[in-house]
Amino acid sequence: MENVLIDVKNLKKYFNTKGGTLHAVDDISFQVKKGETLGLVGESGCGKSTTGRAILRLHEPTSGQVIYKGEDIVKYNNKQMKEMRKKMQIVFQDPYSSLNPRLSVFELIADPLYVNKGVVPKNQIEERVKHTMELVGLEKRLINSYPHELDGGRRQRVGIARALVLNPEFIVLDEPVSALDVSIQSQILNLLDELQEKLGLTYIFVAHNLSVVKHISDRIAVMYLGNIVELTEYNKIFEDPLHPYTQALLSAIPIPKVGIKRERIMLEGDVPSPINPGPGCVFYGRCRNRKDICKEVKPQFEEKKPGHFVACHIVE
Amino acid sequence: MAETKAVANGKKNKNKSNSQLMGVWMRLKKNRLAIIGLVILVILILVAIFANIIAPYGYDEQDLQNTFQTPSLKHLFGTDEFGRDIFSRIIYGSRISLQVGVIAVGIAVVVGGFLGAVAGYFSGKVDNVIMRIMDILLSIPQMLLAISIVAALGNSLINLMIAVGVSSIPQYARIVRASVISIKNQEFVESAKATGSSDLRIIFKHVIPNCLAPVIVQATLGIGLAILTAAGLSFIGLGIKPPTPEWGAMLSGGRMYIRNYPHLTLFPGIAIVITIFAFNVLGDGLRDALDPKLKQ
Amino acid sequence: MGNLLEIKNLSIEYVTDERTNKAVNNLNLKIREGETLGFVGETGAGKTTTALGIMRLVPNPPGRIVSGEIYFEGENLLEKTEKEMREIRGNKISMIFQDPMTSLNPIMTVGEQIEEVIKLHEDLPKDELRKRAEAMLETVGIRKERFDNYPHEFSGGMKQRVVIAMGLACNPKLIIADEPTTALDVTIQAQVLELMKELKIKFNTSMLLITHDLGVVAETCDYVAIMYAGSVVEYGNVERIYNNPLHPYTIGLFNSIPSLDEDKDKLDVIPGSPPDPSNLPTGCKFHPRCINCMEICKKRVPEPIEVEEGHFVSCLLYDKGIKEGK
Amino acid sequence: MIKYILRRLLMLIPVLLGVTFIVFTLMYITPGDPARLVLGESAPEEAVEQLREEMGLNKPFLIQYFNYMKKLILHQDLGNSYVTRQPVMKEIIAAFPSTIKLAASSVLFAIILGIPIGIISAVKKYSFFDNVTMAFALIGISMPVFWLGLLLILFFSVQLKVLPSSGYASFKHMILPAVSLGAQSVAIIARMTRSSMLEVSGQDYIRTARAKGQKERVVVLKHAFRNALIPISTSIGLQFGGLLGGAVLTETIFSIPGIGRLMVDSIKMRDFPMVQGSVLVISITFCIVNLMVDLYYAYIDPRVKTQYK
Amino acid sequence: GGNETDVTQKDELIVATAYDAKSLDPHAVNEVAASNVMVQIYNSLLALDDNGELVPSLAESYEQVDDVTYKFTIKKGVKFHNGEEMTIDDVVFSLQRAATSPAVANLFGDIDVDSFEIIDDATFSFKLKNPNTGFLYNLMHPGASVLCQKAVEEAGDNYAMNPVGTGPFKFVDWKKGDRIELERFEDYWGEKPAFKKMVIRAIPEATNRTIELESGGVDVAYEISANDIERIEENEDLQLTRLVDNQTQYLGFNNKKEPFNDVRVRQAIRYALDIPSIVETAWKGVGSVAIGPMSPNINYYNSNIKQYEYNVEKAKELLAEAGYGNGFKTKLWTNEKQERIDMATIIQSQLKEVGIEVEVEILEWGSYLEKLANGEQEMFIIGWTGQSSDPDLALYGPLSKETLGAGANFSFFENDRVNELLLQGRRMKDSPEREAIYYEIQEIHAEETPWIPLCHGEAIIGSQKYVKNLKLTPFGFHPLYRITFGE
Ligand SMILES: Nc1ncnc2c1ncn2[C@@H]1O[C@H](COP(=O)(O)OP(=O)(O)OP(=O)(O)O)[C@@H](O)[C@H]1O
Ligand SMILES: Nc1ncnc2c1ncn2[C@@H]1O[C@H](COP(=O)(O)OP(=O)(O)OP(=O)(O)O)[C@@H](O)[C@H]1O
Ligand SMILES: [Mg+2]
Ligand SMILES: [Mg+2]
Ligand code: NI
Repeated sequence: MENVLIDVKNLKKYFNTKGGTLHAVDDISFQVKKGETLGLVGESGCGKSTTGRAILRLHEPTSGQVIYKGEDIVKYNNKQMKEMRKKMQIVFQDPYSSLNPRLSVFELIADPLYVNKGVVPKNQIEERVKHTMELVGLEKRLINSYPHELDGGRRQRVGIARALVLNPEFIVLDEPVSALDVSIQSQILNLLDELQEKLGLTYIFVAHNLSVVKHISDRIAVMYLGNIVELTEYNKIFEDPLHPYTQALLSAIPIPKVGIKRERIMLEGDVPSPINPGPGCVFYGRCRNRKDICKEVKPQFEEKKPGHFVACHIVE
Repeated sequence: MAETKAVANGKKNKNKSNSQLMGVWMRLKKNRLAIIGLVILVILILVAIFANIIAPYGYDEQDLQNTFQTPSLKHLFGTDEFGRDIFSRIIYGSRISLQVGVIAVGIAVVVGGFLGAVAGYFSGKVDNVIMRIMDILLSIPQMLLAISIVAALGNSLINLMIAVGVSSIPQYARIVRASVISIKNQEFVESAKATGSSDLRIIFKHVIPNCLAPVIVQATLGIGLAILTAAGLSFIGLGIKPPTPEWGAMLSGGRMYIRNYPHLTLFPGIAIVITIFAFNVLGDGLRDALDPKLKQ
Repeated sequence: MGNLLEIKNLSIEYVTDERTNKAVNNLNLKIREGETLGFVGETGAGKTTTALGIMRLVPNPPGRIVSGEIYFEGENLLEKTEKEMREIRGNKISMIFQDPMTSLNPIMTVGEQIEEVIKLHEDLPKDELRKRAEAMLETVGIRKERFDNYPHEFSGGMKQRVVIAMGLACNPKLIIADEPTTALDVTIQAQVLELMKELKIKFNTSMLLITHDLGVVAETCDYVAIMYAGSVVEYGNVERIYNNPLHPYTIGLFNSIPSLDEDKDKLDVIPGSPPDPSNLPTGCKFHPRCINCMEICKKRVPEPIEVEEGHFVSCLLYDKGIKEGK
Repeated sequence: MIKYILRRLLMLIPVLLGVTFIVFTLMYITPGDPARLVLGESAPEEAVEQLREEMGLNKPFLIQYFNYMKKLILHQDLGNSYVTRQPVMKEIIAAFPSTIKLAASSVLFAIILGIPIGIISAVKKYSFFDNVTMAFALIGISMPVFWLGLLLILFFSVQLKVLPSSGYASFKHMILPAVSLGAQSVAIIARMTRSSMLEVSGQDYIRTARAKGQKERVVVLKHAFRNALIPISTSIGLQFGGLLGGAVLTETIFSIPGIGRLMVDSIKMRDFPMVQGSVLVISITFCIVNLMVDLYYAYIDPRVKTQYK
Repeated sequence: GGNETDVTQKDELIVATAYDAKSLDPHAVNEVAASNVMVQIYNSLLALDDNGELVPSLAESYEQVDDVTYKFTIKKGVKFHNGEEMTIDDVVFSLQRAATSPAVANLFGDIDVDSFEIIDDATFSFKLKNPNTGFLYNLMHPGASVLCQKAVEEAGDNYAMNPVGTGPFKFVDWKKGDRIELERFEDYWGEKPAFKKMVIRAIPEATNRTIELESGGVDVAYEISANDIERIEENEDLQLTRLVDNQTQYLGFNNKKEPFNDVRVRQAIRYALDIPSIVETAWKGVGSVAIGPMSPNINYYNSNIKQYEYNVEKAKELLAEAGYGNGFKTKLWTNEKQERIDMATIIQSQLKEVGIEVEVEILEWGSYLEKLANGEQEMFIIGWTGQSSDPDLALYGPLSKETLGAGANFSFFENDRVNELLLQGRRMKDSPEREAIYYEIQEIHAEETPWIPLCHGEAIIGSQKYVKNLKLTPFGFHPLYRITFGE
């Protein structure tokens, strides 16, 4: 594929916990093209945040490669990585705990500029910060407020502003709009869209709100228990979901209209454990269509239809 | 309208850089106790500067005929074993004692704090090496260190402060490290890393400000301890030379007379208490003022 | 059905050096027994603050309940002693906090923290306690093996589920859920909402559900209150509000929802920016952003008007007197 | 975890090597001739020279150090005291227990008093109680051990005649020394506890605990206090260590033959082997106390534990 | 107070001293605290009687054969604490051991180890390397104690903690740093002590020793602090025993350095000091003002020498004569002993009157000694103790050419005449000529003022009123075994 910005190959991230080794991200591979948005959805706890962090090397990957513009950044040393971080940013899932409680909104947003000197001349930093605040809809009066004084939505916007202020090439957005009311959510989504158009930004966008994901993404990856189970263009997922988990997921979307009742696929069976998962398909225990082979053999993540990758034995 | 906005902006520009300090100051100002502490401290400093004007007698003016006088109008705090005016000696003593306390603690806080922060932040090997060095330093008897410092660097007030400071470095290192260990796992540290902040910057900008509280407590109390330690050391021949007055030394020197003439020790003791009090309430206030959560 | 909770003229403000944030202003609200009230509104509208006000947990300083009454089972919570409140918290009213990450004690295992709630309200032997807590974990979709994990070992959504488990553990009369499902994927969200519905049926539990997800509201709630700048601007049952939104803010809100069915390049937004709580506009607080703003809106504070049965809206557009006067 | 502990214990070796070397160097550069000090100023120079020869003090520095370490490592022999000619080990073994007893009881005293005071002051911030205890804490800090010790003796031994003024034989004997040595620690621990408690009490999880309907006492002790323990336990560890080395004055006042006095006397007499020996023992104790504190961090805070790998 | 028990029944004596002994091997150390215990455990060949005259102790008789040869006959039937009978071999062994051990070399280093001759089972003789008149006095020092050879050899390294002597008390237990317990030796050859048990405790803090005495915790307390003297005197249950000792505290000059190489400067300083008030203030009534270089206890003490009254004018004149009319700056060293610091502080203040700017520096004892030996000092304060009643030990050290620096002549005083006199005095038998020699030395000292004597020390010992027969010696160790109890 041409124009690939990030090529993640066989990425794994394991944690050591009391119970044993936890396979948070278990051998995933995907590519993100320049200027596109890859939506990342999946069950809570399936490893989305971990994937995002591992790509930015905030968690050192257990193994695998993250090839950014042809270079494996997993092998970068600190200095190279520092250069790299100007170009890659992340909006954290939890806006509150990711903001230093002792810094004011201004300092929080300006911090990346002070860190990466030269991106913006010193005397323009304030200008830039204010501009960014305006972009994400943070009022000027909040410039000296501290995170604990803000409501959930504004905290989240501070997080977004901080990621945007450096004009990065690539941003991991980990549920960036979950705490926003729909109006502001729309505002932010519009902003992200605009920036992408204007500057050619690339996003990995993690969210649970599927209508949001659909709106913003070019392609969508569905994760389940540390694995990517399906990946394709945004509308194909909705029109023609192949993986049983995706199907269940889509059926659970709440519709903001009263009176409409949809057939919901309830997931049966046990939530599987990420600690020492079995040899077979990760979704085996809860799959409606499971066969014996699913228990023993892990399905390949394959292109079942053009541009439509699925990991499932059942799908032809 | 665009113009007025620009003007407003310009104004803010100027205030901006100071606004944080101003904010801290505003909050500090609201804390009555802290202001009392600050006032006392300012007075102490003024007393130290103008000691020669304030003190009714010279600090070394002996009057062997009038030793051990109890407090009277002539000698507000009485006289000591050489008939020297204790009040004047306390006034002059503020010079030395404040210096000793502040500088010794300063050395320890700066060096210890930094090492502790680095150790706690990096953990692993760095931590192990730094903290083991701290263990070594902690094990070296202060007295031996002091004697050696004098032997190596000569006998002076500065060296006394170095001796006291150096031997309390490990304390601050351990305290800061402990806080850092529990803070560095928080997500905002990770988020700073994500912006490409260097480790040093993370330590100084994000980690240390969040673990100041125990350091402030230890340091404000440490000033008093340093004064007393210095006094102890001056008796093994380090630093302060007689007849230079120093509160700690006055306190220890008077101990032999404690049963007969308690005022010899009482007044320097009170002076030390007041000084530590001032530093403590100011420290408490400062800590509260620095914590935006307690913003009132 | 009687009113389980009734809030009258509640005002809460945060006082800081520089300003006073009027987070909640003369808010009126009621929840009947067994009813789920959706509480929707702009970020910063004061939803969390209202919830904390009910729990009497507004951080003080800087927060302060200025005036108002909160009747719960007929008694004013604001007049209760701290001890009486303790009896009520967790037992009769439980709250699911918005920030799961910081709401969990970092040095206790999640299991312990769930156990603690149960223990406080029921006298159970130790192993029974653990079983109950484990069951609670499983009902929110977390395997019981992870009982002994610490919060930092959980993903955002898992932490949120732990907080939910804690809130639901004791069959309270009223659950205040502050954006409980933001970090959950839709399947788990459905599961959790299902669980809440069950509780409602089984124990006649009422719920105050704060959320931004209008889909969730549609599926779960009986009534909806739309909040703007510290007060409720529209209130009514779900069908009425969804089918016939009246307040300009509500209308704007519904227009902003991204739709699954159509592809839009640009999403609609409500123009203007949210009001500054320390310097609220006079009159109708929404007037600076309102497309139908009238002169009088800038001066007069609108009272709730019952336009249909049980459908209240605070907007002068629906004040017959004014319309006719004009 | 076990691995971590073992590694830390292994680290004792370089630490002790470092300590011995530094102490050796310091002793070496410090003026003062052990032989002369042992024999006194009246001894003829020949005798001093003879003794110097016997002690091996004429050898070059590194050789002296090497010989010392060789004996220490190969034979676990700390050498003989220059002054008493007795094996250092023996003297230290005699002195150590009373010091440990003293340090432990004063730390215990400090904990028992300091932590509750700190907690109450934090809960009742800026109250009368808070201010009064702060005043006492400050007085406690400003009172040197010898001062407080003498006051206590004068009051309890002379005036009331309820407690003995010297010795270390029984629990009763330890009360006054422990109190006077522990007074400063009480102050430090109380202030540290107060501050950490305040820091923690603003956290959201405390709010969560309250929202559960938890009793205030439990909120404070279980949720807040345990989270505040890291700085507090650091402080306690430091106090314990400090009390070991800083017990000289107390040991002197209360006539307790401890390692502090032994060490200071030996430094004064330039009794190198004895200084080395007592520093080594104190150092080992320090390291172990610090290790225990570090392990304790892991015990109270699971996030710290993951770092100990 | 309030000791209700019948004191005549009392059979335990508890003594509080300031320091613990360092060793109970008489040849391992030479210090007062150890000596004080050793005199209870050991006997030497000779002893001093109450008048300070030498009398035989373990010796039956003795004679000085010639300038350097001494002959001793020992007592028979004397038992060691371990039951062994004392033999001539034990005595010779002990003296030879003393002669070769550096700790007591200043006392016995002159003995020629190879010269011992055992004449019969009770008589032996030995020679000194140089004639030394004061030598016999050294034989009463605990360093000359007679040890049981077998016990020493059996105990090896542990002997210091397991002493075996012939003295009135035998060693029972030693808690280092705390207390030494002794028990009456029932087979003692001499007069039996009146009590059964003796406990010697180390209580370093002076105030605490007094407190223990007041509360009845101890019977005798050494080194009473000046501040407590009045308190004890006023207490009707307690008494004080005082004795001026052989120590002289002095203000030394470095006679080699400008301006102290000028005798006029030294004298000027002596005139400028009000020594009685210095001593009174610093020592608060303890000890006595010194007018000469040695203590009045010592033989041939000359009280008829040049006196320097306090005279600032004269001091200024002398300084002007010496060319220091405008004074000068100098340093005064002392170690950390409080009284010395106090004296230094006052001296500093008084010398200011004559224009001498003095900077007081306190040095830690070890460094102090080394720096003094190196001759880095200008002015300094130190003390010197004559370890016997013979003037040789009191004067030779601080005045002889042989002992410059390291050997106790910290003033670096070199005077040929004095040196000659010292050597003569050392060799000469007691006689009027010897007296003349020491008188002259003291006169020259007064004139030359190589150092200014300030004061003599004093042993101040507090005890319960019922403690009788407490005899003090000027050497700091006291025969406690002679104490009796009575109303
Ligand atoms: N501690 C505080 N100090 C000052 N202002 C505060 C504080 N907490 C909240 N506020 C302010 O009070 C207002 C209401 O906040 P609240 O958290 O109740 O909003 P919310 O409706 O819950 O918003 P969201 O949906 O974004 O969580 C906001 O403007 C916020 O900035
Ligand atoms: N520091 C850690 N230590 C141990 N386990 C961890 C750690 N961080 C995450 N995990 C585990 O890794 C798995 C994946 O977590 P991750 O945060 O990536 O999930 P997520 O997909 O982002 O979920 P959510 O949507 O709920 O945020 C979870 O099971 C989680 O418990
Ligand atoms: Mg996540
Ligand atoms: Mg909220
Ligand atoms: Ni304009």
